Amino acid sequence: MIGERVLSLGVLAVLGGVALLAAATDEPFTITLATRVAILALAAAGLNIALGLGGLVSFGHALFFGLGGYVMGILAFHAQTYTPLDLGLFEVAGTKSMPLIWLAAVAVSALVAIPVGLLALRTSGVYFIMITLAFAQMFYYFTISWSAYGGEDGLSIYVRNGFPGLNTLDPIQFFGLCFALLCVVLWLSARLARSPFGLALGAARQAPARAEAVGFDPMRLRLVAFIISGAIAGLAGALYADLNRFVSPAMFGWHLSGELIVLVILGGVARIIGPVVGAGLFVMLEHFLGQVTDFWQIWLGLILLVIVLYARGGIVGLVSPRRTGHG
Amino acid sequence: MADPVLEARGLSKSFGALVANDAVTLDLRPGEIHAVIGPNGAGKSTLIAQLCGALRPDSGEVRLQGEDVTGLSVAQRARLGLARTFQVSALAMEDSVLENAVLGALGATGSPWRFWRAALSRPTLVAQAEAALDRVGLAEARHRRVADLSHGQRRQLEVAVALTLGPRAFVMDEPMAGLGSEGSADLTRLLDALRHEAPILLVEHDMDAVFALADRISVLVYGRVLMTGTVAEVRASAEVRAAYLGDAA
Amino acid sequence: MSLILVIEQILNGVQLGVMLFLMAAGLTLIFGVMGLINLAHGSLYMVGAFAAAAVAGVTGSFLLGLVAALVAAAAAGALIEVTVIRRLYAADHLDQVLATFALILVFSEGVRWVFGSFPLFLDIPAALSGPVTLPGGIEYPLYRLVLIGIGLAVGLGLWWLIERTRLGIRIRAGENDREMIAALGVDISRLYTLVFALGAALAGLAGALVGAIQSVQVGMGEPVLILAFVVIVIGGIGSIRGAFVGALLVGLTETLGGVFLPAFFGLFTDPATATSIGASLASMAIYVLMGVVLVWRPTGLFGVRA
Amino acid sequence: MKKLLATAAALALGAGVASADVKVGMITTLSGGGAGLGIDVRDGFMLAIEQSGRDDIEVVIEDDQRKPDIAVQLSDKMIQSEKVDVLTGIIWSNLAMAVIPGAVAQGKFYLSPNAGPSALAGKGCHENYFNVAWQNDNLHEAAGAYANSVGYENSFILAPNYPAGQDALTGYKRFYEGEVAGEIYTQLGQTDYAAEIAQIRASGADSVFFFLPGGMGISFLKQYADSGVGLPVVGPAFSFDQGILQAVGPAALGVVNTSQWSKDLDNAANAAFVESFEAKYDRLPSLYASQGFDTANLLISAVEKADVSDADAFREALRAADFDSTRGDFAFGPNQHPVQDIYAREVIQEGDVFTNKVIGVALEDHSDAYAAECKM
Repeated sequence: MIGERVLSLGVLAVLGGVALLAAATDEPFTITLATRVAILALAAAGLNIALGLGGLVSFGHALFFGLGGYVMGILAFHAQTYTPLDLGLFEVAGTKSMPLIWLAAVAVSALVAIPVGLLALRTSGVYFIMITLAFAQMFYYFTISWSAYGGEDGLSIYVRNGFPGLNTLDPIQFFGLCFALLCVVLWLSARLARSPFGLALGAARQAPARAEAVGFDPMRLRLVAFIISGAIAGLAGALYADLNRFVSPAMFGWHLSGELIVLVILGGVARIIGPVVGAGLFVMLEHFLGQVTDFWQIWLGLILLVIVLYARGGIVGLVSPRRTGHG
Repeated sequence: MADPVLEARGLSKSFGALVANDAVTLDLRPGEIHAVIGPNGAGKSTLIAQLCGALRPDSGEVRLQGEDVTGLSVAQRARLGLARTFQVSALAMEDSVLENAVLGALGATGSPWRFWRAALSRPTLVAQAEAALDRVGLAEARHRRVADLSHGQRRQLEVAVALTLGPRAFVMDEPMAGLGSEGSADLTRLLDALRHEAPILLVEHDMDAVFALADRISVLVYGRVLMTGTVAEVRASAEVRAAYLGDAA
Repeated sequence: MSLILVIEQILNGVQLGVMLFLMAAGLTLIFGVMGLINLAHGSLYMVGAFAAAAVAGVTGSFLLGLVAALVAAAAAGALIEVTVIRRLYAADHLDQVLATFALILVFSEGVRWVFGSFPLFLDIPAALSGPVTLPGGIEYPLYRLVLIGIGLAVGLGLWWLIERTRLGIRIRAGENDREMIAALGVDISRLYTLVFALGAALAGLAGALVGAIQSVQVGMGEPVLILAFVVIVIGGIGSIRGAFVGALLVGLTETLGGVFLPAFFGLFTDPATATSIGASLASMAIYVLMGVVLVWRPTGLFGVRA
Repeated sequence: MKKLLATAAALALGAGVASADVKVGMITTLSGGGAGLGIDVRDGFMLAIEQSGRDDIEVVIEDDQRKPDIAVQLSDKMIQSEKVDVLTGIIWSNLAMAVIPGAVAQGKFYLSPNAGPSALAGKGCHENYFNVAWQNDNLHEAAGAYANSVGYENSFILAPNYPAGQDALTGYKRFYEGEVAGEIYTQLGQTDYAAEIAQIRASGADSVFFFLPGGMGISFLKQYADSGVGLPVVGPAFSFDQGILQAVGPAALGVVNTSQWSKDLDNAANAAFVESFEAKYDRLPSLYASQGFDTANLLISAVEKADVSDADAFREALRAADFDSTRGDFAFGPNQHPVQDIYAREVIQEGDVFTNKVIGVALEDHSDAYAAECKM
């Protein structure tokens, strides 16, 4: 039995430690893997706000992940081709600056999350699962045939975007950025979970009638959670695109939405550190099982089954069972 | 006579061919406990749902402190000062007792849009919540998970959350249901005192409690108000006896 | 665009819809009775197609292939029901999504492990191949007409099964009140296995029938799974009638959208752009349809009101 | 991610373990839907390495799962951790676009055994990028040329709505001189073509050109054959490849397709390749296997001439393309894409097996449309 705070700090320390150790021993690919973990964890942490705190099973969070990716891709594409981006009413220049790209990714994802959330939240249960999937699929098919930005081929960005004062081409520095953002978002979501908003959102999930009876509109609480959740996933998408220096419609794919859910459940639903544990385990499984057999996905599937059936609280739930709601 | 705090004026509601409420008119005046009784299926739940905003009436209106709130949602009515308890506990089961009570206190502030400081480290909210828990006798249990509480304790918590709202009026849906005799007695004492803070519309099956507490009683039968009167009047009514007590006796 | 072409395209839409109905019927039945959201339904479709291709390849008989598809898919369905699915009935949708997502991985790679990475061959039986001439001079493939017929027959059969048989009574009771039918002495877990296997067999049948005119390959179940979900969400989850109407709507939207949207844009722009934009919009059309239906009726056309 | 360390040294047992001089990273698709193509490229490639008997070429193989993001991460791994000199193996254009620009910018050589997106043939060409297969448009252009040669005057053309599909129709129209009866973009991954076939029937076309790779082509051909439309069909080799022909079956018989390779091409290198491939893997080689085989032989020819650490010399050695290609004559154009004959093949049945037979040359010494834009 380990306290959640200790566990969280420990897990983050391990992730950071692995990357630093890899940097010290000149194993850049291990840093890349750690960066992948950090970014996927960030996306899953976003999803965890909707799914864990809000009880909104979004099967379409790849929508926001992809949007973030495309915001990065489009802005950087226009910067690298020195062409302005025509937004209809006005033109903006592309940019290779990470902070600006992040801001744009968060803003665009949040803006798209508003109408998507308004429509999707009219439904619940399986309908919600499916309508969120449908929205992601719409963007998937749209980007596949959107030839201006590469269609299915996607967009390559030749040089990773920059961050003031850092050399982002250096794997460990880029990892540092992603890791720092992850820590900030985890810290924010821990605060969010305990905040009045988190309390109200939790009530709206567990007993919507209660939330209403004390004067809160559960729909609005869920919408705000969905928007925050989407914005974080969008930020993660922009980072993921920068990790790969590439975006493609695959970022909108339903497999990715499924994987994000897998990460959250693997780690433990509504647990702050859950997404990091889930992402770490997933990337390790993918990496090490793949070395053992061509048919590694069979084993991945079986391991997932065991976890769903026998470890309901995910890995974090095994190590640190929850005592009170926001303990 | 003071103006009524909560009023139902000619509320009618049908589900298909079933008429659940038929022109129900009653009011809740300051300082009183107004009990609504009636056999199962008399339309009590439908009435509560319409008063609180979960159901739109087919016709008629609901007034809260003289204002027409018929078109308002549950949440909007709650913010105007209508607090309710549920027949089947509606509580955040994974959260602690204190958190549930703080939720009510938060509701009283009117805004959940605070994202930063933890709810449990806001002294005013916690103080309000603890005071309410104290009054219902749950102070000791405040750090327990609701899921681990006994049925009776959950009933108490229902009332406590309503208390934290500091409302203008209470609507209580069978708060005594499933309580032992001791629990009922405790709650009866609490409600007795509470009526002076805000009047209570009490839907209850426990006749001992009703007769002990109610200033007035409305008898609902087949969706209609058979009569409204004092305890003595209701007890004396042959009509009520025939339609309701007679059946029960 | 001639009237005959329009009629032929409508026929194509109906045929696609009927095929989707076979998939969606099993999916919606399983959801209606057990409350389970089964992402692995597409895998059962794939199992059916592979079993049919393998058996037809060895025996040369399409009919035996169909039988094999039914048996293999039903057996695979019963197997996963007993080992995995029945532990999920009480779980929330989230766990169901994850567990059945995991099953997709196992099935897809498992089939690849057994059959290899190349597509298999499965052909239309000679008696059903080639076109026939319909009234009005429409040349239409006989096999597709047979598909429409089989789909309608299965639809009728399901209706009969559910409305008119003892098993149907139990299934309907299972949808409404689990405790009640358990109290009546019906072995609920056997009933569930049976319903799940029935749904799986429908998916396997669809896989085998469609496999004859499509590519029998690993992953073939995924696109059709998503379409089937769109169908049951539009129709209202749990409703067989809704699945039927939803399937026809989706089939017609998909087919007619692909044909008419490019033509529509051709009125405004040059042909190449029109084809491209039209095709893009056509690929999104069914999701737009689903969105519109859900905004209008949040529990689908024939769904139970929440 | 599948990892295979296949060192030729392991074959030359007892020769002592020489440290490999050239390290090759192969990123290809070994699991999921498109695994057949990657497996063929890998097997062809490894066959050539094995036959060379060289112990100084080490190949690291990883599975990209047909996912661009995985491919990029593998390329990072190959470059950063494995420190490979040469990358190869990618099957799909979208994965190629994700990996190649970054890899060559970091000074690695990339030899493409399959994908040839136009963006990398024209303005985006690079001195370290060599395409050993074809530029994506090539086979479509040849199909257009073939259509002219047999007198088609009104073609109906269709392809999926994605960049390679758009390139395909453009490529066909670049050489085809007749009328276009209709032009359709289908959905990527579409499985039912009834609507398109109805449009073909109604269009009054005299021929059909289609580019529908993988399972899409199988579905289309089966449905087309069953529809009784019966117009002649021409297409690139991708839907008539050895790996999938068996799944199409009789529906493909008689269809003409264009390819830079065929198993009956009459040259010594090809005969030896077909025989040894069949002997080793117990199946007929495919187009992709031949491309993998040629890619490895190109690499071997360069390793024989130059040290990979001398990038300029190694590049010159690659440019010379001094190896016996299974396609006969093979040379690189100025953009380091193939200049080669492209044949018209017809699908035939040999016993139980469906395969292709060369019926003529569609385009001779064909280069590509983008070479002029390449400033190297």
